[in-house]
Amino acid sequence: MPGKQFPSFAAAVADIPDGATIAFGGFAMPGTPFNLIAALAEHGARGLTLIANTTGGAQQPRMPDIGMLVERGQVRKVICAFTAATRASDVLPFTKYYESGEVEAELVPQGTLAERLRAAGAGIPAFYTPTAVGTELAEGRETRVIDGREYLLEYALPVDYAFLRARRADTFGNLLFHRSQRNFNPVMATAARIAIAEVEEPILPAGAIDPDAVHTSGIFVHRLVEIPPPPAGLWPQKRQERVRP
Amino acid sequence: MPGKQFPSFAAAVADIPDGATIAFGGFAMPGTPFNLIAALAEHGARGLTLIANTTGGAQQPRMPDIGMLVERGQVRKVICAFTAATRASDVLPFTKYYESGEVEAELVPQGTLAERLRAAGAGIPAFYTPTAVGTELAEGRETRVIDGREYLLEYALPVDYAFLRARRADTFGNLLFHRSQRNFNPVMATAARIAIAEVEEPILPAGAIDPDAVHTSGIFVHRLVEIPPPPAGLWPQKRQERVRP
Amino acid sequence: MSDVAKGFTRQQMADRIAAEFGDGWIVNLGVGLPTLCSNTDIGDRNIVYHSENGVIGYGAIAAPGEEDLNLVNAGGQNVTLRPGAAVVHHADSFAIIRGGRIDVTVMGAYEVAANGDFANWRIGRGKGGGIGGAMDLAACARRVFLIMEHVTRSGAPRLVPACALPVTARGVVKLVATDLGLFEPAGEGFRVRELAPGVGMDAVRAATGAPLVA
Amino acid sequence: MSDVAKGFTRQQMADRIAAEFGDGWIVNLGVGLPTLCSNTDIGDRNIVYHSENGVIGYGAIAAPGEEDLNLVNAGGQNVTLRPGAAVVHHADSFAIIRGGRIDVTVMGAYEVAANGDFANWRIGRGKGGGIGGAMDLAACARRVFLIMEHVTRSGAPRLVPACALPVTARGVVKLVATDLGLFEPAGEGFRVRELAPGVGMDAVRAATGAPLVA
Repeated sequence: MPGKQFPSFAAAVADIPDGATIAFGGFAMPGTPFNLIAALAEHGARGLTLIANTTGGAQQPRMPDIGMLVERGQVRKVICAFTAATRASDVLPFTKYYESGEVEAELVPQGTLAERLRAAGAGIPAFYTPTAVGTELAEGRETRVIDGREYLLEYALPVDYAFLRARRADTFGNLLFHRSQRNFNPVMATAARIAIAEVEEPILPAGAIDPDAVHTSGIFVHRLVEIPPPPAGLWPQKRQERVRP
Repeated sequence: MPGKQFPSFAAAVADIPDGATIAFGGFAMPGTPFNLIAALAEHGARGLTLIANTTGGAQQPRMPDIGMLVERGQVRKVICAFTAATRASDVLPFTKYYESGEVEAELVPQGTLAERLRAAGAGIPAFYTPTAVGTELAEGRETRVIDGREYLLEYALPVDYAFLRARRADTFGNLLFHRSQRNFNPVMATAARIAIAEVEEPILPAGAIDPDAVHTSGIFVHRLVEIPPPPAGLWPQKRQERVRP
Repeated sequence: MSDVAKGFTRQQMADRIAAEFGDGWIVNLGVGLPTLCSNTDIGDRNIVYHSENGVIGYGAIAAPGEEDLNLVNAGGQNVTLRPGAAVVHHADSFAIIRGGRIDVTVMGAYEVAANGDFANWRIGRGKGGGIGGAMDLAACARRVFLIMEHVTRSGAPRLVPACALPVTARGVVKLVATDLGLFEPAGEGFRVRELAPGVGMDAVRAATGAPLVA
Repeated sequence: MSDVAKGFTRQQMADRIAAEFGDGWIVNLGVGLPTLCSNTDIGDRNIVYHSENGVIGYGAIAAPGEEDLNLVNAGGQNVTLRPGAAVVHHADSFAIIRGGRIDVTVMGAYEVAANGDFANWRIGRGKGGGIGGAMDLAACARRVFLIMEHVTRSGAPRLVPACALPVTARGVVKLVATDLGLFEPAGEGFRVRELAPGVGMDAVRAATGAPLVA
């Protein structure tokens, strides 16, 4: 079994083929694999299906996001909880590509997105959820009444690659997340054939993390890249608060 | 909001009514709430439905287990992964009550049991699983073919009370488990209306446990009881290896 | 509409909603106006703020210079933690939501109907929208409270007889705080729980698209 | 059946199965004979032992006096941890199993059929049984290996044309180690991969309920 440490972000994403399905951790700044996204842009794979909470671009300063991969023409489809901004005055960079039909999108409630990824990792092919019943998203779809309440059938969402960002890792691939860095990262790791983590601190020897404290077991994590200090490495920035227009 | 610390195991189980459904953490010795089980025996509630990995009694020394509650006539039904021993030479104390029809049983594969409890806690009323397809347990039940594979429909398993055992807790009810103590405890906590934990170390002030390290959030935990040292409190014993007959 | 200036400020709307939280409640705060609730003084009530991204037990917005850039609320703002806090991953966070542990979710909205329907994920133009965790929260929290401006920027009512925009969930809204007061969807119309300081019933009636009921 | 004494010991059966584990495999060991595999010297292969109760990366049985009473394998025996170990809860442990991460599960069995069916949860008498994690593992692991005595105590074959006992899963068994050797279910019969030391083909044929095939 070869070691899991890769020398660069470019090396860690080098084998990603055109047409791959990739999930990206992150909710706002925390836990977003900025460096791997930038490497994928550089790599140039096309026809990708991308899964994340949002396509990005709503917050400033703008960091590498799915919208940038869309702008570079690398993306066929996105699956996410936001294809447009929630504020009427905002416009996401992604929106115009979607409106024009250049890129497909599947809009999924955030909890359903998390659960579909979890299901993929847990060998559950489908499940029922109360979310979105009675809305436009449920139109024409299979529902079922259980104990008097109506539920929507949802399917697992497996992915080829997951891009993660963690605070700490050991050589076995065990990951620790700091605070709300955790978000989608653990479930995306379990849903992926190959999970790649960018890691903020120097990789620890196996055994350095308390087995009771591990957030994501190394059995789910295949590649690790240490993030260099800025400016070579990308790190969360303090958000610039927008002035309400 | 009153405090969560209870002065005794008896006080922590005092309100449990006849007919309640109760889940018990534990896999072999670790994480089994021996003291709460003993208190429930003393309490005397009857007509109970009990959920656990096993009815107990296969290992020595014997500790308080579901089988003991069955022997005291308190139990209507058990839901578990073992209603009989796996070794032909062993007989579980529970088995004769089941064979005679005094107590009902629902035999559930261990992973399905864990997932049904998790589903109850996660607001998922039903899900599909490949487990038990083609076996006696699937006879007459609803299945569905998804992407060419056959799956069995399973329903959530909510419970009234969960009995847990943890290494450490804070006053908010956050729990930490040591090693394989964890087992069913976290999912049973989420499946329960009221979760009661027996705790091995003195209860810590809220804030003493790193938020990133918490195994079960206090939002799921309603009552805490500190376990006194032996002999007043019950603690895991070194298992006596049986000599193969 | 000259009364609007006398109504609740943004923070007052949040404070008014926060005053309704029961002791011991687990409260989910959505992006925008609702996040202001975590700055409200809640006195000696124990309130646990939950954020959809898996933070249980957060507190006020972090003071400048004291931000942890890896700790944010639903709106991406850096917050603080209160004693007893815990962090879980996204699937576990929404398990908490769908599992019925959230006593109330507070959200912003574009429209709310007298029957308790509400809309907050698509503004009408174009395809797609921004659902985030709103549909899970709306379908599964024990109560849905809204904080919203009473009218649109062009002056059209947001409290309406029936939603024109695609709904987020049906029949779930229990309480609405606007700059003009506090309202309850009541089937045929909205019940006025309270008027904001300096706001008269006529002004509310003029700004509301559905009847006001007793 | 006098050859049986010359066959594999219990630890040898486990060693023989462990020799088949590939480098980097995640291996689940069931209660009974399979747990002996974690004591086998695996040389420089990286093997991760998973136990259904949520332990990832355990090692040998703990030495007397060094047991952690809160750390057990599937059989309830106190084990040790290897560097890189992690603990998860039961639902996450079976998510690993159902999710297809287990390269091989090693189990005991009462019966195995030539078509790969096997039975290990009910011994035939009475109601109920002991399923444990066997059905999840059998349905979802990439491979199922069995370690079992070749015949019952009364001498009846356990390798049979079709299971008489209720099955745990159908068509999943890839390899069977018994005291007499190493066998593969091959549809019409069992292929003999290897004979145990001192065991002849005639003795195996006499002790096996299904044909032996090339």
